[in-house]
Amino acid sequence: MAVAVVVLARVRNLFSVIVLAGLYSFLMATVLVALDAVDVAMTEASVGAGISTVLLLGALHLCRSEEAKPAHKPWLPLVVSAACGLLLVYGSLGLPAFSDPGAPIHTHVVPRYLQDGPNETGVPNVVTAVLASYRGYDTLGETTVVFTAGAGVVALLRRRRPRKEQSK
Amino acid sequence: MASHFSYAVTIFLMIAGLFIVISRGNLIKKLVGLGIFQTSVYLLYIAPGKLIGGTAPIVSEAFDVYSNPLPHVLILTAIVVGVATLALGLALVVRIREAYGSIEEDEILTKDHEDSIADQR
Amino acid sequence: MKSYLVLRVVAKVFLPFILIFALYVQFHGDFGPGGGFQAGVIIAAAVVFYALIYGLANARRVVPERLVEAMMAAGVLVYAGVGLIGLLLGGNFLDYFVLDRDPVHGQHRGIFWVEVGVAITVSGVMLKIFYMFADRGRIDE
Amino acid sequence: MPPASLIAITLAVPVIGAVLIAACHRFPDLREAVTLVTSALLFACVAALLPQVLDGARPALHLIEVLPGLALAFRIEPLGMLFALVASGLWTVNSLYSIGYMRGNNESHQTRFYVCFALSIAAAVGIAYAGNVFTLFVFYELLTLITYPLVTHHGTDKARSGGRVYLGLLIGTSMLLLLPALIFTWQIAGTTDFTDGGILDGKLAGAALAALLALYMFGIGKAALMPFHRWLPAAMVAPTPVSALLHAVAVVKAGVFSVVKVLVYVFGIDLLAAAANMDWLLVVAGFTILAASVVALKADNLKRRLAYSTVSQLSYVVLAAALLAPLSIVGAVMHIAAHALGKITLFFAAGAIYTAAHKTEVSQLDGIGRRMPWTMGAFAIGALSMIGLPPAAGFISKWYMLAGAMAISHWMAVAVIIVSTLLNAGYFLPIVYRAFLRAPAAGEHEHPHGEAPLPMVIALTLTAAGTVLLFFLPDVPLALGRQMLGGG
Amino acid sequence: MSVAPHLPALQVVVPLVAAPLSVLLHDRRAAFLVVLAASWAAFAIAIALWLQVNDTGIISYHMGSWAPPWGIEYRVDRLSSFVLVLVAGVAAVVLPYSWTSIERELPREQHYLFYTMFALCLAGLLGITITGDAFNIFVFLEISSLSTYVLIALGRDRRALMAAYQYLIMGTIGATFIVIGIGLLYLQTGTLNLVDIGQRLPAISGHRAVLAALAFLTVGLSLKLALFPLHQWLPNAYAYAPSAVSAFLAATATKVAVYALLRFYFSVFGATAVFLQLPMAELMLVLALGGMFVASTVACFQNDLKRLFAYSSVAQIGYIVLGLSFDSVTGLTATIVHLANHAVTKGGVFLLLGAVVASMGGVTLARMQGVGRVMPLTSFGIVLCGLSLIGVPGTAGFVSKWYLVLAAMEKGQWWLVSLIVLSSLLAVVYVWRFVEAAYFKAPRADLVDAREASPALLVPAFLMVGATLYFGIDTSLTVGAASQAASALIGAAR
Repeated sequence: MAVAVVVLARVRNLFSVIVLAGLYSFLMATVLVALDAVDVAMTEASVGAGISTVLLLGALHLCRSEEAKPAHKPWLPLVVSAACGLLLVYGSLGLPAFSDPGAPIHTHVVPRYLQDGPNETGVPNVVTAVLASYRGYDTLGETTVVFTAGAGVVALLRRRRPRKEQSK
Repeated sequence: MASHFSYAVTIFLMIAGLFIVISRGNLIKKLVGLGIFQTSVYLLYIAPGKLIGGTAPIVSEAFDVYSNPLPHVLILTAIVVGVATLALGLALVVRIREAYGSIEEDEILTKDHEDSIADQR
Repeated sequence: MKSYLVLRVVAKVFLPFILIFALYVQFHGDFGPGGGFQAGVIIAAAVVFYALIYGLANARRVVPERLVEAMMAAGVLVYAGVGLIGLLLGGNFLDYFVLDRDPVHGQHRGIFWVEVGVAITVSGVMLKIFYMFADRGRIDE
Repeated sequence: MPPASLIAITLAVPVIGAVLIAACHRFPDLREAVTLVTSALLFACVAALLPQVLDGARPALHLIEVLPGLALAFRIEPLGMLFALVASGLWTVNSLYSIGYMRGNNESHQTRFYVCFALSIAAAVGIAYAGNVFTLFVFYELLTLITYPLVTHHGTDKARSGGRVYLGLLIGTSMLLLLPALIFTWQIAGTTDFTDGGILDGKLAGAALAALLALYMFGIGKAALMPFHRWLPAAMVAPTPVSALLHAVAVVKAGVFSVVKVLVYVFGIDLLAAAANMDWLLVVAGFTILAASVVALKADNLKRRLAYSTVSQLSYVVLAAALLAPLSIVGAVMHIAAHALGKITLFFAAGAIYTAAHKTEVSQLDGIGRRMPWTMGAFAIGALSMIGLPPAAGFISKWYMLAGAMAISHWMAVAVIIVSTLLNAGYFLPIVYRAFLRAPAAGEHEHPHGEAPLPMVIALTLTAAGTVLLFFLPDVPLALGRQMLGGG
Repeated sequence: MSVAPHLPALQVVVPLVAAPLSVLLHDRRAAFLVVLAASWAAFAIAIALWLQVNDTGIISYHMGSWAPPWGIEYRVDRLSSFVLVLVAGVAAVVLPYSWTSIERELPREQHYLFYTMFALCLAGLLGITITGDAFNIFVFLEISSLSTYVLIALGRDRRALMAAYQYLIMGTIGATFIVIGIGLLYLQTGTLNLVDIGQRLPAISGHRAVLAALAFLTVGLSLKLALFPLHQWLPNAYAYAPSAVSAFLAATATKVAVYALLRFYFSVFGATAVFLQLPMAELMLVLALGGMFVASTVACFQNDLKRLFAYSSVAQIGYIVLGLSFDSVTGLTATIVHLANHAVTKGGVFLLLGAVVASMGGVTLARMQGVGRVMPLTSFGIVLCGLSLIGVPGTAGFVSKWYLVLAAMEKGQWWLVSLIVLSSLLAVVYVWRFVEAAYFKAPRADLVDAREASPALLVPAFLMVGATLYFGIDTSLTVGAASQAASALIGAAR
């Protein structure tokens, strides 16, 4: 995965960039499966590897496919992102260790979801239960985000031609 | 440190993504970088939710240890938001391409500058 | 692409399965991985698939722009509607307990409809976006 | 009528007047009529309050609480009474004069001119009646902003740069120094009400006191203490009626008025006399007096010379007040009135000369007195008042100041006053001399001219007469001055 | 069923539902009416909530009747209700304006989408303000952000596209930072409910992760609220967006981000040792001063008035954050009061600039020469708002500055007092550039016969101007609410 990213950063042919991005998403998806996040993995596969790639390719064939050489040496960006990384490293060392059952995220809110979730909602897939019921409002927001994106794309890309206004 | 390996990965991806976004001048590539940057966050949330020996949080009699479902939910949302952003971004890029005939940041900015000068008369 | 007879036939065969799979993902989401979002994506993918093989025009005839745009909105409305019904039945917003005499059953029903809403919007949006990009492409060429 | 509502009316009259003026800008005659009526009405309203104040009453009006504990409130005490009287009274005369001037030089945007004029008078009255520093500050800023269009009336580049200096200095000083001073006062005293004997007694001492005093003295830029005096000459680009009323009376007097008011009612004379070291203020004021006089001596442009004379005359008031001697403070109060009458006369004359003869430089004035006897006669009287010679009001105010200075045997002040008197004579008498005793320069009779339009002549005669009159019966200002010190 | 107990939900859901409806209706007039109704309803609801909070105290609403921290909670306290009223109010004024304004600026078939986006943006901003759940903040942040990008991109000028793209990049980075911050908090506390986090955070042993979370949230939100030096996206965005959008964003978007910042600082981190030890105040102070002076100075050299006032916005945000940095009740009061005051002032300015665009086709100083003669009302309004930016007494700006200076004095920081008043003099400079162009120059030959804008534009604009003056004279509303909210926040933090 890391390799994919590094190459991706260096390659300048946008087509291969996009393919790499797709590959990267697939890898990500597998990792997610390994982490028991099946729903997420499924979504990531369909979205990251599927839709995103399609979109990117679609956009690409409307645009030029070669990236110009970066004009200046990217020292500043490197520093900035490195700084963020260091900060996160610093922070992460303060976090509970990997797969530590005693970590607050396993002890505080979640237990109720796992124990009572199925009985309260009648849905064994706790992810779905939480998604649609406990935190259903988030999902409404999420749906709205999707809707926003759709309407936004329409607003941006609709042809200013009567021919396209058959919807009117 | 081993116990924090997952964080290390996350952080590496994050740096890489952020770096691509900031340093690259090509609008599409920026968006790709942005995507990676966001993806790094997925791991940050999901990885700690994993319990070794646990299974996917689909309750049944067979198992008693499950990974933490809450991060999964959050990340589902995050993914959706990510793709929504990507779609909008690409739509913008297409329009920009049509308006400027280029998708290289600095070329476009120089054109912008010319426009602003033109405004003055 | 019109010439590839094989493709067209294969497609004819496959499309129904894809859609069925979508429905499976949609409704089995309660028990296994999957749910409205993934289902929506798959439905959209199916249509895109159709469009790629039979051409955009035909796809438009099957699934007209206007319908797609309506779907985008309808999904959100369904979702919010479930919430508002919750209100009308005397619960809080998005309260599923009140949707049925048996609260658990109510929950189930609420989740079901909500997922449907998600699926509709997602598939609608994905399709719309696809159409939009496709348009641009065709006209630029 | 209850005094409170009378105050409200007094403030409302000019505003309503302004609206009416704007309403009938199609009919110049009607418009000017409205202006005259409004000014007369305003003067009447102000005068109506005089007797009560002389009897020791302190009419007050609480308008609205802007911030918790900070209200727009008015309270008329003797000094404010006097200032209001002078401003509104002279506005009546000035409106008459303006009509002559604006028409005589057929200026543009006359409606805007009259509207802003009315509003600025409203602001001036607001300052005069202010019951606390906050209210004073609000109207002080308003006055600056409203007079800006008047200063830049001609809209030329010269006017614009003049306006920049004007606004920059006045807004700058008030925002930078006065506002912090105000907030600081409020923070330590918990109030900003003008109270007999001051509000800071026992709350402030030493360096902090001196600092606050400095903030106020320089923050009130309208008092034109050096080095913040440049706005006044800059404002001379305005049409003469503006220079006459606003920059000889309303605005500048608002400055010195605020200074005296802050010294007496915020700090309190006793506190200052006990705790504060006033010498630096005396030095600054004295320096301003002398320096400005010297500049005036060298200035050839008549209005510029008058402007610098104003700068120095204003510092008389500051100096006299800073002496903290009762007599000298009465003198300061008196001088606000005396200088107002004298200086407006001088400006009227300058405007009349400009309108009739289109002359702006002193050196062009040879023999003009024969063509414009009234104008130059009035000018002579004004000059006497400035110098401080009988039979002009200036004599009395200077007399009190000197007396006060001697009473506390402050010889530096005495010296300053005497020297400056000589300087005043040095830059005013030559003008009078040229006007009457010199023969007109050659080529003068190409374009013969007589007096300025009648309204102007009437106006300047009136003010000149007023100057003399005030010499013979100075009771009202003096009474008000004593009232202020007597407290109550 | 009675509506009263469900107002918190309706506050957001009403505009949120209006958006898809207007897409379904697919007609500009119908869409306009729906969204108009929604925004006015939202305003009414906001006021109702404000009154409720004032007499019953904090309102907590459980989405789906799931008690927090398991479900999502809506939480209305003094501060959030204040911001709700502000946002909804501005929307209620700007929307009628947009009907006429976008006539000229957008092709007709785009209008119903414009209203959709407007409704979504409104819903998003309200959602951020009212929610009591960390992740929910992110979701609604994205709703508002995405719609904002689109709204900006709808501008006529092609530069609008690039502005929108840059904002999209920076905005998304900011949002992702916020997610990381929230994630870090979640990993330590296991909960997403703000109150819950706030209660469990102080108990955390080891401050590293808390610190990281604080840092990421600060950076992310600073990007959103355009805190110097993270403001680069703002000037272009405001300059090239459609006028109505510029006005709405200038008045609300950054303000809501500030609200979120306050929320996190005082309701979440307030009690943690990290927050108390870190020199956050000093940091904020420096950035605020940087914004106040650098941005104001840059503003003085702009020739496009929209850009000029955009930079002035960055400077004003400096004031807002400055008040926050005092970490005193007076300082916070200044911050919150200035939220409202600056919102109405800037809203007014941009609405009026929109009117100028409508009549003169642009707002470059060159074009606007003599506008004082051509459009007397409009330019007078702009001057009034300018005075408020300067902080002249009798305008809203004066009140804000009063409290800032007071807060600085309480701390005995005289140098700061002088800096505050100095920076307001910079405002004089850039405002007067407009005044001199408008009143001392003759109109351009081709624009002499330009007309004053139509009442449909002027009435909403002057509502804002009126508010600017009103809040400068009667401050019982703004200052009253602000000081209560401020003391509540401080109380929660201590």
